[in-house]
Amino acid sequence: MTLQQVLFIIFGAVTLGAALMVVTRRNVFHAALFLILSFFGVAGLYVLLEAPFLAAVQLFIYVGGIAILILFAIMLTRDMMNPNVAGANRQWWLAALVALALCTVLGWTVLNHQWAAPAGDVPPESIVNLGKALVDPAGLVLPFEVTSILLLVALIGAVTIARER
Amino acid sequence: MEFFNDFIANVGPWLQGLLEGIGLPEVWARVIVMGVGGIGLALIPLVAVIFLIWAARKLIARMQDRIGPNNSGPYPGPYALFQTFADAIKMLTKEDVIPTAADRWVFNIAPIVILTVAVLIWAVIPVGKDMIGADLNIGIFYVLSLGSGGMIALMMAGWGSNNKYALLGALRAVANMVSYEVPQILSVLTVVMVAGSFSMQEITKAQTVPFLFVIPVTALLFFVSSLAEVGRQPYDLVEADSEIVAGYFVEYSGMKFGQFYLSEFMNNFAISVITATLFLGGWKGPFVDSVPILGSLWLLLKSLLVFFVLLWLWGTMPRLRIDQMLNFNWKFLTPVALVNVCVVALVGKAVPPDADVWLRVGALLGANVLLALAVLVVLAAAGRLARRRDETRQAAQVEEASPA
Amino acid sequence: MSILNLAWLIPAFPFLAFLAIALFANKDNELSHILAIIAICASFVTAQIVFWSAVLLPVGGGDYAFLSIVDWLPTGTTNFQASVWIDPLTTVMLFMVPITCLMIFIYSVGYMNFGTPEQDIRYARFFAYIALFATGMLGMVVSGNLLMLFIFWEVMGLCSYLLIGFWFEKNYLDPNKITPRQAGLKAFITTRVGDLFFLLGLLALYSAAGSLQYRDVFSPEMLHHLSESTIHLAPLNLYLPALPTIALLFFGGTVGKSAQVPLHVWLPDAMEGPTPVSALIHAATMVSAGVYLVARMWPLTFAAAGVAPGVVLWIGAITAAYGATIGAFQNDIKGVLAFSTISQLGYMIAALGLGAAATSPALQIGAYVAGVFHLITHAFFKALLFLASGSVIHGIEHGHHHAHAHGEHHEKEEAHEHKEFNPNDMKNMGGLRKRMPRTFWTFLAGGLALSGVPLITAGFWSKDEILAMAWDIHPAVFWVLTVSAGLTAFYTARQISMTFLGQPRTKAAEHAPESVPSMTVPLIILAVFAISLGWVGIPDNFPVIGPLVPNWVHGFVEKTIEEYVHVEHTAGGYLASLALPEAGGHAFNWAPLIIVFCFAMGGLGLGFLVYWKWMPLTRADELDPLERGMRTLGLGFLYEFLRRRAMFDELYQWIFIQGSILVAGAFAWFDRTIVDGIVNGAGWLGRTLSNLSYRYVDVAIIDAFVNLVGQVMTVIASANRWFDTTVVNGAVDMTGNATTWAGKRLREIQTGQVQSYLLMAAVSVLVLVGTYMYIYGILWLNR
Amino acid sequence: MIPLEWYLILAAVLFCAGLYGVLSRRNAVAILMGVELMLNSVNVNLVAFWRYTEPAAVTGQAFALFVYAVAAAEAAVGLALIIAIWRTRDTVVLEEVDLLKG
Repeated sequence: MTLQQVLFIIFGAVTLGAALMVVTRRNVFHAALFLILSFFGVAGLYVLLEAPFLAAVQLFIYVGGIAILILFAIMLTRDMMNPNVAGANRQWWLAALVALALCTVLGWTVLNHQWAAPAGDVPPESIVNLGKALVDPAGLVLPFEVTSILLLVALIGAVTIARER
Repeated sequence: MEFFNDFIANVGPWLQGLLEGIGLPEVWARVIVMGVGGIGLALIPLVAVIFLIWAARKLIARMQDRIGPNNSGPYPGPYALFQTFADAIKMLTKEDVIPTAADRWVFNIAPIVILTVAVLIWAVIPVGKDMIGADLNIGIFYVLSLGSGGMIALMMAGWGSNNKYALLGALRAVANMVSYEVPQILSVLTVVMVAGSFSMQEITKAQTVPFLFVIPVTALLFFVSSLAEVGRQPYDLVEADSEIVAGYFVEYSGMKFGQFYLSEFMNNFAISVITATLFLGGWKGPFVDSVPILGSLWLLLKSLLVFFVLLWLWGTMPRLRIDQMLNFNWKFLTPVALVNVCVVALVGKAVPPDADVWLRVGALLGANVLLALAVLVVLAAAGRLARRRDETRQAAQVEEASPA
Repeated sequence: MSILNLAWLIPAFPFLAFLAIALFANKDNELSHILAIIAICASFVTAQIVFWSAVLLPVGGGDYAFLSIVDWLPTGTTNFQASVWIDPLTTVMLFMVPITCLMIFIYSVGYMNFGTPEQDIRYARFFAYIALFATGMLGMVVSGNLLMLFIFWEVMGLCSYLLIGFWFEKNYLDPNKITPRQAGLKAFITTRVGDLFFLLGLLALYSAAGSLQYRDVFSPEMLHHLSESTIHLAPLNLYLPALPTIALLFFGGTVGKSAQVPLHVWLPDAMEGPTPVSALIHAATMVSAGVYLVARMWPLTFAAAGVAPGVVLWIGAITAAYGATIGAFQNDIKGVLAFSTISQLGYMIAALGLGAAATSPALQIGAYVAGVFHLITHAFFKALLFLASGSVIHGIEHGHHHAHAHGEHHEKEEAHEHKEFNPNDMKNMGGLRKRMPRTFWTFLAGGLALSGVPLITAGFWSKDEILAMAWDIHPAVFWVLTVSAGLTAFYTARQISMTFLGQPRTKAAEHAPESVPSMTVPLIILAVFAISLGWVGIPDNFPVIGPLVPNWVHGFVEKTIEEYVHVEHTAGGYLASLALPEAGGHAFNWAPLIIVFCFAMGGLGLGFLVYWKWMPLTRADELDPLERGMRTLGLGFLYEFLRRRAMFDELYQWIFIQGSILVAGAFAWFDRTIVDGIVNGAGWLGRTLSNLSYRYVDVAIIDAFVNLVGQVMTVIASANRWFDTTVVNGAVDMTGNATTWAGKRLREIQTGQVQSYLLMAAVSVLVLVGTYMYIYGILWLNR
Repeated sequence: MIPLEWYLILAAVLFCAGLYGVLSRRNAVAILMGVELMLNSVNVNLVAFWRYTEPAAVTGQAFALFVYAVAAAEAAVGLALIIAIWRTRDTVVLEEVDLLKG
């Protein structure tokens, strides 16, 4: 049980526990806070995976962007915190069954497969390579641009949809 | 003597050796050393802030032609130096009021979160040559991403206290931070482009000439947007007392309020330090190579200088309205920052890093100055246009008024 | 770079028009119909150029088909290729389709502007739709591979749905009368059934042949290869011979598209659309598409031999007989035409089937050519008939409004008649000959062509050739078709006399005006074709005039298929058969001609005598002589049966719709019992426990005696009541309840909530994954 | 060193939790949160595979980044929709939003 494994267990526990709270808490604001907590957990996992850049991006986009957006939405539509509205719909038990079944299937698959041993270390200039690849015509520049266009479109769309008329 | 030349860097290995000497396993020794180092690092801002508060009160009093805390009167300590301790003790002893309607958990956790975030920033601040908590290769990015944690804390505070002023304050604060994040990030981006690295240490080392004199526009943008980020005057409508009584921490009392207050000052100091690191050359200064411990001193001096500017604004600036603030951000800062990024990128490509350093500095500086001039020209034109429009409108109103 | 490359453009023009109208011109009615007509004119001109160059130049003129291929979409390693293919079959289609479309477009301008209450709304949309429709047909004709053909085919399917349901807001007082909305859905779904087969055939062919280009698929080598390969149905572990399977699957597509029994049900209801659409569907495009597919797939069917040609042949024959029979019992003027379309399509299919089933090359070619020829001629006179009937309907409607405008009825009567009045019903017409002469004469021309009046009409030449071939190939089919021909003539005569001859039976018919020129001019043009087109296809061995006029159609169209016939039969035999003085390949045979002549003329004469001379209808509410006759003979049920289209709709309603409702209901019931059962059970348990504690402490002991007396009484009473409610009411309620109950259960599945749909999706994914892993998992995991 | 299975299992559980949220919550925002959880689990998988199979390549991280972009877009549009729905129908309970009901 190395230090890393201890950390993994901690982070994993945080992530999963928070995730479960997210899907079970009736108070949506609390759910959102737990969502943020589980984002932090995932960021920790990224650090363990030696992808600190992704960890930072995780905090930056998810916590700083999406979570804030969600909180704003919650505050703008207050009535959803109405306590006498049930949190889950009628088919929740069925959903739980499906989720559990899927979980078992996935787990079974994972555990029954011989996974390759870790292949070498992360090169120190990993982030540099990533940055270069993202703007490299031979590399990922096209998806990169497409993504930016997607974001632009989403931005415009969101503004148009949510504008007061 | 050697040991003390580079005290902070050497104490770690020494402690490690000591612990292993008394027979601890290597792992645990490392854990303990890490913990001690972390606590030590976290103590820096906490202690510094105590005196910064004092300094702030004195200086602002001077600027406003008051005396402020001093020997005479009830103030404790020489020059009322211990006034802050007194305040802290008072807060600790005050009753801790929790509104009945509050969302207890959220309400209680918020101050802790915000303080944590304020402390975490210090992990990546280089206080000297190879004196840094953790030299992450994404250092400055880490700092920026922590900012979002602060927002969450504000949201929690505003929501948890279940008070419309608090909620309003939180919403305003977060809107403010979210929008000013954009120019801040863009300016950091230019710094990173010039320095060629995210790591604070690398950025510091890259400053043969402090970046303030290489990319002044960026420096200005960064400082202004950081002011808004931490909600310092003229952007202090986070707790615009006259409008929304104290913003998001209106419901807090006792040490919880103290934590907010503390974190606010820590953030102010943090941005001063970061500005000093990014634009004033951090710990660089004379004799650093021979006596590395001096680096911390230089950094402290530089950040105090920046902090003084901050106080100066604090003492003199009136508060902006929210719409003015957002307009200023979206219609002025962000476009300028974007143009600035393009300019720096182009010049940086034109004059590659391996070119003569002075040539590079000159080119960038020239480009920045030109950019600044261009911005001023545009501003002037826009202002003239606006004025003319007002005049015509007034004239029209007069016309309407005259027959009636 | 051959001039035939223009063929690429033919479908492009209407498509551009469609886009232009849909995107930009949809506000401006004038502009939109001008755009549509200009576009179709352009494709008409282009098509003419292609046609003549194909006829005159050697290329495409039969020496070999013209083919132009461009890479279209990459499918893995190879590119799928878009292509245009011009062979004689395509060429003749290119002669027929654009000109009929053009006529219909021009006619639509008048029709949609004239008398329709919807004239102001969706006018532009109508032209956009029909432009797209034309795109579909033209594209399908020129496309050089089966995938493109399928795509355009589906485009047509969509357009038929949109256009049949064009007046979707229309509702009828009579709930049994099908509304345009339903008709559109019916057409779409029914043809979908056929298209499914088509698609399967496509997949099977691609997997077997590895290409969908005509060039590759119809090459003799490929046909040979297919004839030896088999298709493996993995789930059933079944090996099917490739050729017949593919051929029959494609034929399934045809059955749906060109309304062959048993998938014909949508066609009569397609009448609900605007009349130009009916003409478009019945003459120029949709149904012709089905026949075109059979003609296109003929080499496969032919090479398949055995059962496949028989199926085609008999389906065609049965459809012909069915359509002709039912047609005689319809009172809706367009309904009659619809069934005549069905039966004529049956003729074409039968002819093609005969060709595939025949043994001697000459007969094969002869029958094939006859089928294609009938497709062309029929398109013209059927379009003519539909447009003419549309003009009649318009006249009646106008007459109706006109009559009311003059207020010749009291309000009550007027309201009454207005409610009942049906402009399509031939009983409301009569004597229109004087009112609308141009319509009458053109209609007459079309009608005679349809019933095949000898020598002068196009219908005769094409139909007679089919029958002549049938005589030699398959006598049974010959008789079926001949009787149908008689019936065809009969109902044509009936229709003409009920509509135009005799005396007007309603005010509306009295006041019906002649239609506007933009409607009558196309009628006249089409009438000319309906008469004269036959003369290009006169058999060379026909006495007297045969030698005078070269049988151009035969000589030209046969080149489409001669190579396959070639391959199948020894060159000697084939050339010998062609070397005979009569290119028809067989000495002229008077028997079929005379028999058919007697039947056709007999039917025609009988119809005219009965409906014009002997017992013409005098009042709108009078019984049809046919009905009267059959009722007197005690065949009323038969009349009813045939008038209701042999009950096909009711049958399908009963089998499919009710069936599905019951199945769904069963599922829902299961769900409810499981879910609610638990809940209710719990509640019930609680209740019972509380009751018990109460009951057995005191009530039981003290009240027991008192209750006893009451109990006895109650038992007697309740027994009585039980009898009433259960036996008497139960029988009554059960029927109604069952239906409503099923309906309710069914509705509950459609919650309209995304989440429940998502849940179903998740469950199904889970099941699939589970199955997959159960089957392949082991191998995959131990890889 | 941490075995790869741990990450995969964690991701699987995270995914299922998200799925449960998506399927069972009534509140539109909560459903959105479930979606975010699922996306996160996908990212964990991507990064884990990148680290354990091809740490030298950049694609793993790059695709994680693209997933971030998509997630951001999705959240923005989704919340905008939710707010629009809330304005028009004054509810964010998806069961009451059954426009799909035939």
